[in-house]
Amino acid sequence: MQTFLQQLVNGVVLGATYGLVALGYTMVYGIVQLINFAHGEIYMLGGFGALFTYTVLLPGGTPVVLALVLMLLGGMVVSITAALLMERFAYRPLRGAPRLAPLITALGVSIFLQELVRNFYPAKSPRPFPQLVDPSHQFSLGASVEISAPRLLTVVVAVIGMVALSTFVRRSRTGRAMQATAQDPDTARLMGIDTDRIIVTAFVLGAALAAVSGLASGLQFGTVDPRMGFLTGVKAFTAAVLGGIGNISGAVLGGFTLGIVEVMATQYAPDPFSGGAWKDAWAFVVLILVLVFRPSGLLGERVAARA
Amino acid sequence: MSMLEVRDLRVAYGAIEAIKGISLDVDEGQVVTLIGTNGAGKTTTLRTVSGLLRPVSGEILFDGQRLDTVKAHEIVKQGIAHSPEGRRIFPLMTVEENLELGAYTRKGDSIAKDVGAVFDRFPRLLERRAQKAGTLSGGEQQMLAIGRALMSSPRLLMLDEPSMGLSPIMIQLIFETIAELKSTGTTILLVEQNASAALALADVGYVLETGRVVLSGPGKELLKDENVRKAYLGED
Amino acid sequence: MTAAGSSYRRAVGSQARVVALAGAVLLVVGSVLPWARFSGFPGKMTLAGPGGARIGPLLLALVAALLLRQVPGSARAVRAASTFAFLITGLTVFFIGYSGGGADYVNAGAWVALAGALVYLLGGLGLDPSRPASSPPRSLPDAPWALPAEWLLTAGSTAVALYVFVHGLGIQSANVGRPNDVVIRGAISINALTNDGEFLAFLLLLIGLALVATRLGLLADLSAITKKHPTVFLAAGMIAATAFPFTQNGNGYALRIAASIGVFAAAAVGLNIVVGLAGLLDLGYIAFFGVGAYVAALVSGSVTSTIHTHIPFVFVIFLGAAVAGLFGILLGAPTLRLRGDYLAIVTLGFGEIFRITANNLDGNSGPSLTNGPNGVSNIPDLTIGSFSFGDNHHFLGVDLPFQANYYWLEIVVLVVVMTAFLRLSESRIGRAWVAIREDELAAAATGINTTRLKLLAFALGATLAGAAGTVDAHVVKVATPDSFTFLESALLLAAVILGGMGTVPGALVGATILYLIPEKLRFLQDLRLLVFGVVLVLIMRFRPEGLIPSSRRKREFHDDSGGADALSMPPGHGEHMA
Amino acid sequence: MQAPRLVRVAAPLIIGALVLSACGSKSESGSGSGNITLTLGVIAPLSGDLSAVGNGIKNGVELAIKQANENKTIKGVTLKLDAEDDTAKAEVGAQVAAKLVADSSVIGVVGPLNSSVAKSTAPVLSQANIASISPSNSNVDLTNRGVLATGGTQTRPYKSYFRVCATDDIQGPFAADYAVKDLGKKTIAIVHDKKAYGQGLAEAFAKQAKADGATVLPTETINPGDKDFSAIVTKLKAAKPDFLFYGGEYPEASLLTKQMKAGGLNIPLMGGDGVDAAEYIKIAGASANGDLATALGAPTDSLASAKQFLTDYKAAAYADPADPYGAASYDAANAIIKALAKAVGDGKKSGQAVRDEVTKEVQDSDFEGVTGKISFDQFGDTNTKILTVYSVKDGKFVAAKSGTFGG
Repeated sequence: MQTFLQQLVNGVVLGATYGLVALGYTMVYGIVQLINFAHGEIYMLGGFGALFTYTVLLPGGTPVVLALVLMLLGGMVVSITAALLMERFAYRPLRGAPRLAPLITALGVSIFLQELVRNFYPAKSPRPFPQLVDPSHQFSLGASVEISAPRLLTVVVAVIGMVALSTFVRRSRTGRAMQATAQDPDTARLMGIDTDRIIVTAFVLGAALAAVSGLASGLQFGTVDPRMGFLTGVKAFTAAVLGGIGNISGAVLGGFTLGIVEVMATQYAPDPFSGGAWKDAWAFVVLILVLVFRPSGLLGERVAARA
Repeated sequence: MSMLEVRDLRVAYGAIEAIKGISLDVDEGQVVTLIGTNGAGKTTTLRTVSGLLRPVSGEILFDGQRLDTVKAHEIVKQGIAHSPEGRRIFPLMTVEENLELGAYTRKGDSIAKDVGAVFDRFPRLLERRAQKAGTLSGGEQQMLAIGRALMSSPRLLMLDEPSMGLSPIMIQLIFETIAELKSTGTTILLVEQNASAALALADVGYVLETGRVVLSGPGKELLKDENVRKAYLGED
Repeated sequence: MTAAGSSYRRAVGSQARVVALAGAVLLVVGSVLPWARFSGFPGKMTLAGPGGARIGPLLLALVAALLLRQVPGSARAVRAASTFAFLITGLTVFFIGYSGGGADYVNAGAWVALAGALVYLLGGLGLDPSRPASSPPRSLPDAPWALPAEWLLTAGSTAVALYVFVHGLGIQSANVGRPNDVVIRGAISINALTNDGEFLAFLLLLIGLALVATRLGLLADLSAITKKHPTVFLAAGMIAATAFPFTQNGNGYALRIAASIGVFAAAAVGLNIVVGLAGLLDLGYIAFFGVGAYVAALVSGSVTSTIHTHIPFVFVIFLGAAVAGLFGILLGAPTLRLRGDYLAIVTLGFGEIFRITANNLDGNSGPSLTNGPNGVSNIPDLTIGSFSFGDNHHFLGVDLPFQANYYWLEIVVLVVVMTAFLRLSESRIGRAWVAIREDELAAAATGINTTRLKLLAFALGATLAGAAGTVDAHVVKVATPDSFTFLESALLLAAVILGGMGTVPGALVGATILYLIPEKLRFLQDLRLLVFGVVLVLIMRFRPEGLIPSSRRKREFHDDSGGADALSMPPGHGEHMA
Repeated sequence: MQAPRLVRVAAPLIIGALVLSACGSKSESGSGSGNITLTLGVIAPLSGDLSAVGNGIKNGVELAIKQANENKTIKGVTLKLDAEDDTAKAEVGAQVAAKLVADSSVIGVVGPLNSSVAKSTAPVLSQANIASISPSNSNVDLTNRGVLATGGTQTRPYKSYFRVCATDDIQGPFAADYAVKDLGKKTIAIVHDKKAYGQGLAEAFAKQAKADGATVLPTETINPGDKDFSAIVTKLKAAKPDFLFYGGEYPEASLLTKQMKAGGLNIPLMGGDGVDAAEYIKIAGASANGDLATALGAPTDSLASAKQFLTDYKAAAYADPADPYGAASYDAANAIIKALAKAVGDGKKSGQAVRDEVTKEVQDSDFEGVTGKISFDQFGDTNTKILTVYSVKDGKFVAAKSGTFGG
């Protein structure tokens, strides 16, 4: 039981990262129906932006909390800039192009960004990330179930990010406009909504959350590397689809589900199909099963097919 | 000077020209209706006026200012509201949220008052204010679409097929609403397939066929026109 | 940019033609003078006379002659020609200087040519670029010699394509003879740089000439003519493809590349059935290819195979195809009712499950079948009857290394897959697929059994991939899980989309380009993937519909309102987005 | 009037260019002194994730070539390098191997880095009888050593394939002996990354550890590229091991040791030469203290030649580090260079004859390299089986024990 609870905690921590990154996928998809495969790289850039801020810009001896805040800002600046450039120069010219063209563009952007960081940061091997939050500091959750400080931080910032985004989309004027654009872009324009700006907003918000996640991941693992975005990106996209792509709560739910499935598969899947080597397979099996029975994902709206 | 002037407008979808040179005028306070069969270019005309489509040539003037180069979302701010064909309410948002989006371009606390005004006009919407708009009946959705268009306090209200697919009782209610709006001095550009009702209400009517204006004149006169009666009112 | 361009054009005005012609003349003069002061560059660059990279500027300068008579599109053609002439000249001069170790090593001819190219460019940019009214493709006059002439043109264009391919592939083995500092900077770099410089020049020339031809409408004319004679075209293509190994004079590397392109293209054509015809986005297609490869590897008689069997290869092809097809049905049956992007992630997931499973079935973390990460290695050379594919041959006075055997086998596989695609796309089934792709509801309403047809597309695509995989296993000699990653699937999809969806030439061109770009970018070393990413983005930016879009699609949907079909992005906010 | 101005600008340009072309041309530099140029190939990943390691291999070979040319080691021959990028893929490896075969000046190849790539390059190179020496392939299948474990007779699959590194079935057991016999560990957890190298090493370790009497827990696996190993740590913790052997490379190993220690499982991690990297300590920080790694050869700082190599490497100012295979590549290149010198001394100057002769002479190699003695057995494996265990002390790998397996 103790092991189970500890694994549950592990799954929640893992899922928090997936969920945060998945939000970026789901927002952009909801509005322009684009699978932005390069979003994982935005997350990676957030991590590197934070690292750059710490190692290059911050003077030694900056108080930890201040350093963290500035690193987050640095990461966000890098992520958001990249997302804006990507939207403006890679995706926007392709509106109205055949549906799959942007998919290949996304692939190209993804390769480009990975290689850019790898060659010019330079980071041919993983870069150590400052351990500002002590990983050996453990919080006990009772019954010898523990969570280390950076992992707790990951979950906390993820939840804050998710709640903030959800509130923003539900309550704010721009958030309403995002919903409207997602549901019917032409009519949204008739309401006076500048849909181009809304698309940009979706990219920016996604990038900001990805940067949060990138920083959290750097703190949690103590490294960042140019490839970290690819795997996380695929997983986060999977999480978004699992939850019902285009749906914000769905992305969060999908992220946690995926994280917990992976962890539980590592511990409890029947031998010999257990362990790390099989966990991703289990994650995809769960995805396929969910989609077979709920073709629009866990929380996906069943939108009536319209011609 | 007319409030809205359309001069020799041509619009194409790819290689297909949907509007082949239309000119029309809407004066302040008038109700102007466009009638015609499917594919005549009525909806295309409205979509071009509100900036969703770009003309190949020709111009659109609103208060004498060029409109055809202005972006769609800017046009609303100039005072034109468009209730699109098929209602196109936002199905996953509540009735109230839909109405608030109608006032997206406006700021200030008069919005709440105007929401109240729409509820006064359509009490059915008040009952369903917290309900998802996608769950409303067709007639209720149409009320919502008109109410939403009114929320931008437009100087020109464009209604595209407001009676389409509705029950006779609903149709009557919708036309009553339009008549009421007319009586308060709202300028309306109305596209309708229900030609008799539309012409009966309209100050001016234009008959469109395959992208051209084939006939125009005061609504009452068109209503009497033999060709119109044959073609659009189903009389022999 | 545009504003600057038009003000520049106003400034140059009517003098543009004169300037361009003067520049072209100077460029012609320059391109036949010596360019380099040290030997070793291909084309005898130290001597007078055209040769090597000098050919490009020369040919492109001659395009200026179009200005003497007003041919439709000539202004745009000359603009393109002058731009590329300048690029090639500049690039070549740079490479000569760089490999020589300074501007001293660049001979006067190169400077003349560079100046000429600059003037040519200045004139070219001053020409009025307005697009001429499009006209239908011209054809030959109705005369008795027209038919043979058309045949000749058809066959000739294939021969030219083969020549271009052979030449492009062949630019690699020149030796630059400046022995003094071979080692210092350059053991690696001189050779690589001159060759890659030449290849880039060649590539730029190709693009330049293609642009010139397009702007003059020549390409459209030619494709109209070749379409009139599909049999001649096909026969010429077959002969060219078969003849290819004889042009290589024993170079196994070129054949190896060509064979790999062949197998990649075969897989791309197969994927094109699924994506291009039926409109099902498949992100895990490589898995079916992998199934074929593993089947072949396991029954190849390899000592590392866990099944110690050897089945003759003629049967293995069908076995691999059948097993892959079965997997296609297994995956497709439960998932094909999913909407487009949901299907995409499911196929991605399936691809990953396949890879993970192949990585684990080694008796440690799963039943013993695939040897896990070690893969099935030591796959023996193919033998059919007494003919071993591993032997070198000598035929008609030409060395044919063993790679030629595999090359021909790949060509056979490719032809089979292409034939399957063409037959299917012209059949009732093919039309039904297109109908489903464009509007599934409408297709269902006309009585098409969409589920069954989609499943058929999926299974057929898988079958063809499986067949291609069986051959590939013998070519690569090892089947490992690493060869079947998501990136491979994505690259296949990129080949289909880059080339143009729903067409065979599209998939061929896409596969060739995607294979050759990284191969020819080798000199960039660590920057090669970076440039590859940029190239992907740029191609999509300028040809979002692919390099060779389906004309049938255009024909069938000529009245389409601009992208409201199932595979289109919402056109800047299209009609329906729920 | 703007237009004539342009003509005025263009005219001097044209005239100037013509004048320039009229000037006499510089005399062409004379070519060659009768030297022939032969090529030593390298196959390694020069782009992608492993490019730093691949470039280390390339640089090691380049250094050897440079020294051979400067010292005129081979009479009448200038050596040059042709480094080909295999992108760490078998498919591409076979292609570049064919490319090198097609170049008749290529007389030997160093590489590839990955065993999986070697499985597709070795057949191609062996067919042309070009000697290829890998600095790093440790998979047993390449020389068919796998059959030894099952009591079979070893036969050589690739006639011109050699390697200067110890195979998994030597490195793993050596590590196991150290863990069980020297350190006295009783309950050992095994984790690997499910790649050919990691799994091969871990399996060989586990087998020997069991034979030495330790309790070996069921093997756990992780995925290359993963970062969150908390699930594995939680799972292992329940079984209370006192030692962990990791088969794989440092990026994952460093995270694993860190998460393990943060998660309260305070036991040493031991790895193979894939973990023996300065980066491991950099990333793992204090968590790395007490961790262990094995590597091929005697400790680098104990050999004068090794020190010289590192000095030369540093002097050449390469962008990528010599670690982990630069030195072994340098040795491999020198084996080929020495063989070529003998072949040329016998009067063989070109074509297949040189390739055949070089392969024969490589087989007979016998010299002291910077990683130890270089000589090969009849299957192409190195005869040198000296290995060293390093342990992390104060942020550095320090040699703990050297020896050969079984000795």
